[in-house]
Amino acid sequence: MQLPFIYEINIESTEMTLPQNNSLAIEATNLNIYYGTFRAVKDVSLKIPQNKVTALIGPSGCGKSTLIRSFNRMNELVPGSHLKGEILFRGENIYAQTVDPVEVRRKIGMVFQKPNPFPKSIYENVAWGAKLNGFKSELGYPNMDEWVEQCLRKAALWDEVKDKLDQSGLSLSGGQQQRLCIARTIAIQPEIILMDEPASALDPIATLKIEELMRELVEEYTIIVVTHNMHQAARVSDYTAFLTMDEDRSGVLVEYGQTNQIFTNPRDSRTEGYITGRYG
Amino acid sequence: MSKPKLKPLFIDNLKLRNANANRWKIFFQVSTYVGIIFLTLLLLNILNQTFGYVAISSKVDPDSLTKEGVSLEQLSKKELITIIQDNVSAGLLRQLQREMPLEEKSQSEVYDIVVEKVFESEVSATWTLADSLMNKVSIRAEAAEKYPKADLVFYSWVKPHLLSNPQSSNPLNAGVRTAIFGSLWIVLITVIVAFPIGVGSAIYLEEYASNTWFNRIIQTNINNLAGVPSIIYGMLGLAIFVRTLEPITSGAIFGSVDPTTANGRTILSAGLTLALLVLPLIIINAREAIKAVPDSIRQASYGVGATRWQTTWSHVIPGALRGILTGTILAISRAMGETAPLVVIGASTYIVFDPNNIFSKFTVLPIQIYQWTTRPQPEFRNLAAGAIIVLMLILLSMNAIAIYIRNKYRKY
Amino acid sequence: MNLKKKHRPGETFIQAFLYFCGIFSIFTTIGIVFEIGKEALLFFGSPGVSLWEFLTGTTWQPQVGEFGVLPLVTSTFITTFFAMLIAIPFGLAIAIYLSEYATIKVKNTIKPILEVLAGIPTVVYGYFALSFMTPILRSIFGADVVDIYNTASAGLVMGILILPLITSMSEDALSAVPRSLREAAVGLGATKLETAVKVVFPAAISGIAAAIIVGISRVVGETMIVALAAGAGPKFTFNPFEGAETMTGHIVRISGGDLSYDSIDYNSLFAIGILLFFITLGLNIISQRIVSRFREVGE
Amino acid sequence: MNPINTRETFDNQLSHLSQEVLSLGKMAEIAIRQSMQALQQADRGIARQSIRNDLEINKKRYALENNCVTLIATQQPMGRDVRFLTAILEIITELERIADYAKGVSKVTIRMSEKNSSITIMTHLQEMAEMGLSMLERSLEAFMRRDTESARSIPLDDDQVDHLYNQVAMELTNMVIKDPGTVQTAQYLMWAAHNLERLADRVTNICERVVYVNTGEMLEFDQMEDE
Repeated sequence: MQLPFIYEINIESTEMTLPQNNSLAIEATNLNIYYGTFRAVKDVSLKIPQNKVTALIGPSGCGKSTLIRSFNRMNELVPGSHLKGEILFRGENIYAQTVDPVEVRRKIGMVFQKPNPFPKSIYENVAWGAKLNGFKSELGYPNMDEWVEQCLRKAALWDEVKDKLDQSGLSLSGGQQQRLCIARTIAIQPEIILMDEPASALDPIATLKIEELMRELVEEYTIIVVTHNMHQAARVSDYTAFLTMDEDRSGVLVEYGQTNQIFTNPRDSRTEGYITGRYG
Repeated sequence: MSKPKLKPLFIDNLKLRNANANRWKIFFQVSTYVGIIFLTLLLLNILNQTFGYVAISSKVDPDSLTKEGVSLEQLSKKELITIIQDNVSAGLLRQLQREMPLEEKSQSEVYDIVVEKVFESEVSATWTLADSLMNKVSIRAEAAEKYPKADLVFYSWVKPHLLSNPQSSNPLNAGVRTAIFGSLWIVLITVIVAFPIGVGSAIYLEEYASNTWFNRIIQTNINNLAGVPSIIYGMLGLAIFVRTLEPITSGAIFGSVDPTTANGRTILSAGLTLALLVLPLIIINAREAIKAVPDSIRQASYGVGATRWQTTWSHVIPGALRGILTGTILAISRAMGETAPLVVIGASTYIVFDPNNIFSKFTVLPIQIYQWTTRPQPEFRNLAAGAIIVLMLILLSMNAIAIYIRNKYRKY
Repeated sequence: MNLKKKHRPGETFIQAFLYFCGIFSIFTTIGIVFEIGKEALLFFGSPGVSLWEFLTGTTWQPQVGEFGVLPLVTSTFITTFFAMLIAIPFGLAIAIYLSEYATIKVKNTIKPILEVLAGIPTVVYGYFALSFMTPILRSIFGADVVDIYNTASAGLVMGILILPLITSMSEDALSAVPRSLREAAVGLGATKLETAVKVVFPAAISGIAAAIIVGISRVVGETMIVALAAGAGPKFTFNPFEGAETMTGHIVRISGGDLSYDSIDYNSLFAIGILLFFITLGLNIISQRIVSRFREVGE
Repeated sequence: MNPINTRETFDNQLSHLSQEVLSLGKMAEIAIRQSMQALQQADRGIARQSIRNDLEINKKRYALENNCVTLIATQQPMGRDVRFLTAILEIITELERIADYAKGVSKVTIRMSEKNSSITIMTHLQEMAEMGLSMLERSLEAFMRRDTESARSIPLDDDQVDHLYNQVAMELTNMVIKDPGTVQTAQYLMWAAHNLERLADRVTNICERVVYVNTGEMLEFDQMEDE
């Protein structure tokens, strides 16, 4: 009698593997971001893989929000901010002179810390950005109603709101509002979704719902998430980047790798200190 | 999911949208500059009217009276009096001496009498500053042709005389002294009445009043009063202070009746009317200031056993004083600029005597400006422009005081 | 230890004084309604005067007993219209520029300028209307078309007068729109214009509406500009280049002269006054309602 | 109305993990069967194969342990989930030890075949193996089904195994008394029997863990039986 090995050993390997160059969503090289004379982010180089959830974690003020906002040029809205270095998106530097920031933001969508639906109906919230960006319904393509439904379904909100699409987006609960904001973002068909602490204003259950949604969306989109809650990063992400402040309070990248490696076997003592709660 | 997933179609419309955005941005920006231009135009217009060439014709040529090239202004009082005595009729001289002996008047007053009574100088024509600067030659020609006897001088309508002289029917001599005194008297009464009541009301509403329907009505009422047109306050003042309370406001029951008037159109009426007018402003500003005092300070005070009034007096009022004073000064400058209610309660327009008590008749600076502006003679309009500059300087310095107070006092 | 209530006569006295101050403003309102209303009632009680005629008559000639308030109302309406023609587009454009486009430095320069503009007494504006705006209108449209005293000039200058008011109230409303809403729009690929006009502006619409209504109320009650520039004598006309007296202009002109009390002329002023009071009060109440509803939604 | 199971991903990871535990159990079970077959047939080839397979089992056990640690580190398991994950850490250790017993039996086969010892008494030994395997199968089933009742009842069968072990020992003693030359064979077989007896003890431990996962009770079946 031979021993039939019908059960395969398909447990993920724990070897540290960084994303390969051929499947990158965004690549930042030697990024320095300043607010006036203060350098908020210092010399960060980061390769973010496609169709994965990448989490940016670190203590408050480490520049993780600034970093994620630089990925779709939202940091430009802060007066006095400027940036050195490159951010490549599809091989093109999004900070090049010829690039239109509006177009960048359309391709790289963003979900914010506090749910911020427009004071319009649920339907309008989803349709607004799409309409703005030249959504056109033709034969073979969805019309707006279908598209709104599709986006709300993707955001796992359809069943909850399908009977009240004309009600205000503000009438929803916090967690629902945040999912509405996600639906609104995917309605403009971005390639990358940036999430800046998307669940920090939500209760634990709503938080878990958003995290679950991120796992589902990552099959179609690349997700980059900033979170001050490292447990959330651990639960939800494939890759984790840990940032901290150096002595002149600039944000620096300490360690970047697969999430399970970062959380079970960090290479850097600062990462270890942070994730075990023995920081500083 | 029942329906098949379809990918949407997006048309690239960015160029159009960006072009649109730029157009509107320019519109917004231009509008802002237009707003600033309005202000500039307003100020320039006033300056334009205040300075410029004036053709002055006199019955007696001033040059004939001056000796050895000494100009009239440089003459001593005594020499000027001699000129007057030599040149005016005996009746007029007596009249002048009756008002106040010439020797007791100041040099500039005597000078004015010389100009008015001896030369009988009159303004024949005026030109604007812009005209005077750009068309000097043609103005000279025009003046020489139309007013051959007149002197063409570059004239400033804002001059020391404007401040020191009382009202006069000759624009060259007319001044705003009585009007400024009138404004000061009235503002004094306004502050004495409105400040304690306004601050008291603010303290009541912020520190004492509970949220009952009655207190809510008081609050709504104050907000509404702040929006009532000033002319309505004038009518209220006319009906109550001038008519109903006439015995008091005319001073009749105090036996202090101004011989020139026997009605209630006095400084007291005007001051009380303006007090009602600025009361809501003082209350609203003071409430904001009191609100800004953090609650923790009140709690700390109560925590060491202070009563409500002790807390208010020792902590809340000092903390809010900055805002209260700033708000009050702004309210006063509003009162100084008000015209309509005082016209309605019947400010006298032609007064040459300074007001000397609260039962005097009065005029104020804005009314002077109003009256001069409505005169048909263009030179009075120039005079009004000069008075406007005086008024604006007073208001600006009050604002400067407000800013100084805002910066000086500590802030919570 | 004694925890019994103490008598504090000083406190009680002060409290009574503060309470008096608090209700003092009520006396003012009662005074306005009662005193002005009383005179107005005397007017309506006079022989040959009816409320209906007052509200619909097109001639105001107290000498011959014609008391139709419409000529005064229409000219008030025309001046208001011209004021809004200036104040709404420019006021809103400046407000949007300041809240959405301007850098902090520019904002800190322009706002004080607007405050200065707001602090100038209205009689100065009246002077400006008469000595600057009217000549300009006359040179544009011809001196034979535009009278020396005309409602258009007064209206346009009143527009400049309330420009700072509408701008600063609208700017407050626009600035109160949370930053997150702007970020949401920008994050969806909206241009600055689209963010400002399609997201921020609608979110602030009630505050802006309140600003406009307060502006209208201010213009309706404004006196000195119309008294100086709009002309004397009630005239039932819709031609903005003719002189016509507004409600406030009429009150200030008639009461400025020698007026004998208890005459029908005197009382008729109070009828106009009470009408003016209720119009502005109504506008103010509407604007306050809008603002308080706006606050509820905003929170 | 909950359209999203908020921890669906985690649940999937957990059920995947329990499948893997089951598969490790099957591997241990097969290892025991293989070693018994080798012993019965005195087949050194199968025995060697069985020893090599143990390496695979060890590897899988470490992979599973790593997986558990990662889930504990990244998913903040609470309540039942943390009991489940820590229990799995115990269970996979027990299963690995069970596979070690199979290795022990296989070694016996190899040693015996070197000595050319013939085997005379296999029936009770085989019965012990069957009994132990049945307990193992049922315990894994109880683990998968979260069946507390059967997890409580399975350890009772340990008595029968002990009883069979005593029987085997007696028989081997008799065998040695009859023929002192068989003493070495008896020693080997005694060793094999000991391994099979320990197997049942390990299964008992697994059942304890299953009860712990389901109820949070920590009990010691062995001691209860001893009293």
